[in-house]
Amino acid sequence: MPNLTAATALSDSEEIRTADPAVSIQGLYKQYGNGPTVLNNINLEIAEDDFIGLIGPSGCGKSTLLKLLGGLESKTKGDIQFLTQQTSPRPKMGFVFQDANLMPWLTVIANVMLPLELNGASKQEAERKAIQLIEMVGLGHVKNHYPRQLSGGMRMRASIARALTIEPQLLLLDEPFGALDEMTRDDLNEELLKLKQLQAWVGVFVTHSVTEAVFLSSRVLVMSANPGEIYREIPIDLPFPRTSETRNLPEFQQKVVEVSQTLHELRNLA
Amino acid sequence: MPNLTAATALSDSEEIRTADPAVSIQGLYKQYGNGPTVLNNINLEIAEDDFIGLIGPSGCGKSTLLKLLGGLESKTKGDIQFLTQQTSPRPKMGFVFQDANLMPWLTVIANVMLPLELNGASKQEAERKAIQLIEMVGLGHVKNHYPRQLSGGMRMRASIARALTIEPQLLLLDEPFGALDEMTRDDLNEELLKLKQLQAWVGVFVTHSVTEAVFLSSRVLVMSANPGEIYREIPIDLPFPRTSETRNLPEFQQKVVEVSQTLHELRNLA
Amino acid sequence: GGNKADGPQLEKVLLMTDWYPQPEHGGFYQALAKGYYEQEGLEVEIRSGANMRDIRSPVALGQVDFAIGTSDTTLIGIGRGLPLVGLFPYFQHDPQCVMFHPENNVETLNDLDGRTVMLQSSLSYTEYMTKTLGIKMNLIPLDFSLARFATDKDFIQQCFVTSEPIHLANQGVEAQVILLSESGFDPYRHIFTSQQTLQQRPEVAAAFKRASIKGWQEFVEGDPAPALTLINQLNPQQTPELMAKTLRAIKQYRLVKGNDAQGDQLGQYQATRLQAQYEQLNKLGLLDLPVSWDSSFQY
Amino acid sequence: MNATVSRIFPPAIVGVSLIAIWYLVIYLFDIPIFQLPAPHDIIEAGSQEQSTLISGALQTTLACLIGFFTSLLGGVLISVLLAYSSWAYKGFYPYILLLKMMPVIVLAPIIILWFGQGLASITVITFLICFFPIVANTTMGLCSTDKNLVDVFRVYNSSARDEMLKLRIPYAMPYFLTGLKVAAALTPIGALYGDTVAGMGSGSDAGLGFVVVVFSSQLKIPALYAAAFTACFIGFLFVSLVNILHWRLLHKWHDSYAQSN
Amino acid sequence: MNATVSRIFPPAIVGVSLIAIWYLVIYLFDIPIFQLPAPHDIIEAGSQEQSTLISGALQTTLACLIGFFTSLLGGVLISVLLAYSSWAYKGFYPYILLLKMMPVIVLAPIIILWFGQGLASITVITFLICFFPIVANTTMGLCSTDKNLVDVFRVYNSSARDEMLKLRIPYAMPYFLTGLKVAAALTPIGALYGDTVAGMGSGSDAGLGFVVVVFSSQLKIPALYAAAFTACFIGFLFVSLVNILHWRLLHKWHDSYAQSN
Ligand SMILES: Nc1ncnc2c1ncn2[C@@H]1O[C@H](COP(=O)(O)OP(=O)(O)OP(=O)(O)O)[C@@H](O)[C@H]1O
Ligand SMILES: Nc1ncnc2c1ncn2[C@@H]1O[C@H](COP(=O)(O)OP(=O)(O)OP(=O)(O)O)[C@@H](O)[C@H]1O
Ligand SMILES: [Mg+2]
Ligand SMILES: [Mg+2]
Repeated sequence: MPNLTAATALSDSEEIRTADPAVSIQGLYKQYGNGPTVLNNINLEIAEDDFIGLIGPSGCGKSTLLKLLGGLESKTKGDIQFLTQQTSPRPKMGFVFQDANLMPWLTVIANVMLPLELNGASKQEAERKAIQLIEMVGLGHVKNHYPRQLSGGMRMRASIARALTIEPQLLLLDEPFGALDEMTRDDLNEELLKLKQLQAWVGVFVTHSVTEAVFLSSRVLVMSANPGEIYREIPIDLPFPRTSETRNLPEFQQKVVEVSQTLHELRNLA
Repeated sequence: MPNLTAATALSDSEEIRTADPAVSIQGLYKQYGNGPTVLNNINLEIAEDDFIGLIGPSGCGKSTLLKLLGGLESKTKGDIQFLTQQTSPRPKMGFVFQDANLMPWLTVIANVMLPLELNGASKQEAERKAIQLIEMVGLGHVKNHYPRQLSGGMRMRASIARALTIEPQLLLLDEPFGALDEMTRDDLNEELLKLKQLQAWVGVFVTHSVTEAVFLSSRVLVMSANPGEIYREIPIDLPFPRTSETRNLPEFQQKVVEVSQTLHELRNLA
Repeated sequence: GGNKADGPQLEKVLLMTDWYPQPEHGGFYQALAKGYYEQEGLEVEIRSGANMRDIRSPVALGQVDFAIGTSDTTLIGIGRGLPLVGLFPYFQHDPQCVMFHPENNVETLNDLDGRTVMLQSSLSYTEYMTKTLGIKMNLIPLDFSLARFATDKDFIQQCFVTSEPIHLANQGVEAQVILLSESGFDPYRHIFTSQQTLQQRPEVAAAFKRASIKGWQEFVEGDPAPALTLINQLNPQQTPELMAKTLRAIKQYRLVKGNDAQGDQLGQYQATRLQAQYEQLNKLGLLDLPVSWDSSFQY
Repeated sequence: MNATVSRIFPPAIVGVSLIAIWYLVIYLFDIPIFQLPAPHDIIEAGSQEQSTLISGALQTTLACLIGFFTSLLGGVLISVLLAYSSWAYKGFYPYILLLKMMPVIVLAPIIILWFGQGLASITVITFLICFFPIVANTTMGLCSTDKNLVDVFRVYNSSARDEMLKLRIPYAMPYFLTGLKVAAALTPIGALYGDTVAGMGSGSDAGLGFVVVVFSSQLKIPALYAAAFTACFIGFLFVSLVNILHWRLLHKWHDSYAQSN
Repeated sequence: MNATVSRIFPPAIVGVSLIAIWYLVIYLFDIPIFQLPAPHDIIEAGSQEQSTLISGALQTTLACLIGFFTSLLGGVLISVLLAYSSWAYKGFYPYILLLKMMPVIVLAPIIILWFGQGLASITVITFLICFFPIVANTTMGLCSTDKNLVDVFRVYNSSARDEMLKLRIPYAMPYFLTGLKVAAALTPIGALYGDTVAGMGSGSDAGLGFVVVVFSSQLKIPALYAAAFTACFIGFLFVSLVNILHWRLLHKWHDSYAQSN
């Protein structure tokens, strides 16, 4: 496969696109202060039904890209547009940060209820939805605990539940399952896809697990580092809904190999 | 395979033991405050050349066990003995925490030098060793940055470098490579094994990656949750030194399958 | 005693005043400026005691040799067990008074009844007026500031007849005064020392008294310029014009020499007055321990 | 039980030692009663002047209460305002500092002009003395919020109000409570000072500040100390109040209590 | 350039408005000069009394300097001691509070007894007023250390000394600096008060506290204000010093500066 630049990769994949773009990123650059360029000319269109997996070496700018999408960092150059029908300039967002970032003074349930409360939901409604998601991530038995009483994985799960309660239009996940064991991870992967069906968000997630990337994504973007660029886009045209059986399909294995090989190829370039 | 209790699992594996025990854990219990029992009757002997992989579901007590070994939590019952020849009651330790726990006011290099300085090394010596390890984890170009200027994976790598600078006798690692991409992870796995040869520490590490557990460990301990117990011990009798080729050995794949199956078995029990 | 100046070796003496350098201390500065103390073999340091909460304690402790006070507070101190003794009065009558605005309709101290008055809480006058004369006032503690008096036409506050009315007049504010001694309670303003100093160094006390009285005599009847120059040096706030007015008031109210007709005399106590003060204080219950008024003063 | 003992024991030991040293100093250097009375003199004088002290203490407690709570309220409000807007911060902070640094002797006439002699002015002076530690600490706390947690609120489109109420204020609690502790310790000083500058000097309106001045000028030194300790006792009440608040608000999550877990 | 403008602009605007209000109040309510002089009166009086103010300011600055730095040193030492040992904390903290709450009128005679009238006593009083905010804040900071970071030090067998020097103290910096800011703002008040309680009242030894009392008793109200502003100016110097320190120590890593990045 030829070594595509970000721009050609984009036009290449355009043909596969079906749904309308929900987010459009054009010529995005990011530099912290006057440090080196972290993101270099990122161009990306995200469709209504997309769930995009970002994969790439440590420090290549994945979290930065997510933060830019979330409006948490200022861009140095370029443009990010949200093309939702909503009137508000920004879609309703859910964000799972790389660290759990729970409020230490709130219990698990209060942490999970927080986004709903910030968006004006009633206490009862917030609590109902929160409990549902807390059960989903398997924290029902510790819902009244404080963050410092949780294990690392439990904290991340609370953070995932928090991002999902508000039924976001755009869901950004930064290595959400990195601190979880494979079983829990697989379960949550499946739950997440079910929720996507239900809540119909556009999603972008970062992962270091190739199988997870393939399982969840509609497209996998492999990023290269120094400066961060989209090295290649790999569409994952496995049918939805995907279940645990999907993992055993030969096409699945094939895609896993393709992504892995791309990563190896990238590495050998460096 | 029969469902072994921790105790019989221990006596079972006793026969395989060759070297002298360096750490001996007997009847260890842990409860936080008056919460539920987190660790339930843990019995474990760790030999001089052991590198033990802990694997198990989120919240089962892996971090707690490591903290008890590190003397950071008080045990509720039981005994932990260090049988090193050293006169000091505790061996020299290195600890990679689940979170990076870097000092925010110190640069990367100052953070990595810290343990050496705390142990009375000269500034030059500390700096020399620190730079060596910073290069190893691939952070040479950001050695004068502050933690908040690093990506999540970079912070964890700095934390790994910090734990290794003091050439510990006992190395405890809590999901050290969880935030890293597979390439970097594999590289560091190999580097770590090389260092083990050189520095000759006894190691215990937590991981959620079965392949990593198999690649690094002399024995894999599968833990079950609620309360945390050692469900099974799986000796990994692959020869050292292990390199990237080891991963392609059929015995390696076989062990990976065995550990995975144990995890599945454990899950189906719950 | 004798005028024996022991060579160049001068006896160090510390006098603590009750305020910053001002013409009300003029006699002492005159004696200092003219070298009268030196002639008596004394090296006197005059220190401002404006900020000492109570000057009696350091005197009793021997940290200060001589200090300015009033005869009643000295008696009260003795009543609290302080080994003090009055040495000589330099003002025959206390210049403390109340001042008020002319439109305030105060003619006598009795008119203060029911008024709010800013008075120093340590004043025996206050006790005397309320308990003995039955004048009921709302007291507020004195802060030595004139700002409120200048702006509040109803305000009544304590002052020195030689000082505040002059400052006020300088700023165009007219104030009327009534001397507190008109209440019938009439203490001296004097120099006191400790029993110990008096017993161990009687000649120093006598020399200090002589030189000081000489200074005062000259300050009110001779040329006060040396004292005034020295005061102005130490406290530039005391301008020559200001001091001239103060000096005029001191003379006008005959503070230093008193009323000859009633037996007042510069530097001398009168036994009858001391005894009367003692009895007034005793009746007010201000004397804790038994006090002998007779042995409490050098007269 | 044991916890109580370990709370009471150290201050008791230190207290007893201090009293022993106190007596020792008095007897060794032969310090007269009017310079430094012995503890038993103070207790005796205190019981003799009991009624004056109690009525003074009540009056002063009232001033302390009003001053403390208004400075709490005012301090928090001002801090929140300063933290809301960096413009407000840059614009007003220097003048708040100025107010703090103005000698009371200058401010007193203005305060009395506006609030009249008596309780109102005393509480204003108490307020002025207490509120700055609260403002400085709370402002610092509100500005120190963990950027990662701010990001969470930003992502969820939090209103500025919610960000303040649900993030910055809880995060600033440890700072705020420290400021409050300093303010609580300053409260009796403020009220006493207010008494001497703007207080009423007679009858049941006289606060401890006036009592202190009177005792001092009448050279009733042991009684003066008794009055001072009474003032300190009021201060301790306030500090204890803050300590209880501190424990209630922080012990569940803050690291200053993590050790005790 | 632009940054400087945005630093200067807000306080300038507020300042100008305050002065406008000041004049307005004076003219609207016809407030006499004795109550509240107009700014130009104050400036005029200030230039007339220039020499007195300058010599007073120098003397007061000296007292402030010594008082501030000793309270810095003493406060930090005491805090470290209190944080080292919970026994010391429990034993001594109540008595430090007591010292803080003791009215200066009670302490002054004892201080003068030991340190004599003059600069030494003034600085002791300044010290007493300034050191408590430092102690309270620093102690809270030292006790708030992130437990996870303490764990790092424990694992590496850190000596108690290193834990204090290399972990607790840097971690407590934001708290410490806040306390220091409060102390800096209290410094001129402390020195002025010290002047009136233990100062020398004449010649070149007279500090601004003396000047304030004299101006006040002579009804030189505009000059009184000039003296007060001079004292505030000294305070601003100290606060600026602390602000510079704050920036130098924290801007690289602390969240109170993260926003500006
Ligand atoms: N400080 C604490 N106080 C109370 N409970 C705690 C505390 N720390 C951990 N726990 C509880 O102990 C249990 C085990 O926690 P631990 O951190 O050891 O899990 P873990 O195996 O490391 O999990 P993970 O893989 O998610 O990191 C969890 O149920 C957690 O809630
Ligand atoms: N606040 C910051 N200030 C300066 N540089 C930063 C900052 N945040 C990130 N960087 C730099 O930007 C680069 C990309 O960081 P980012 O966190 O986006 O990486 P990442 O792809 O998420 O890596 P990881 O997989 O390790 O989380 C890194 O080199 C990092 O040092
Ligand atoms: Mg990242
Ligand atoms: Mg863990």
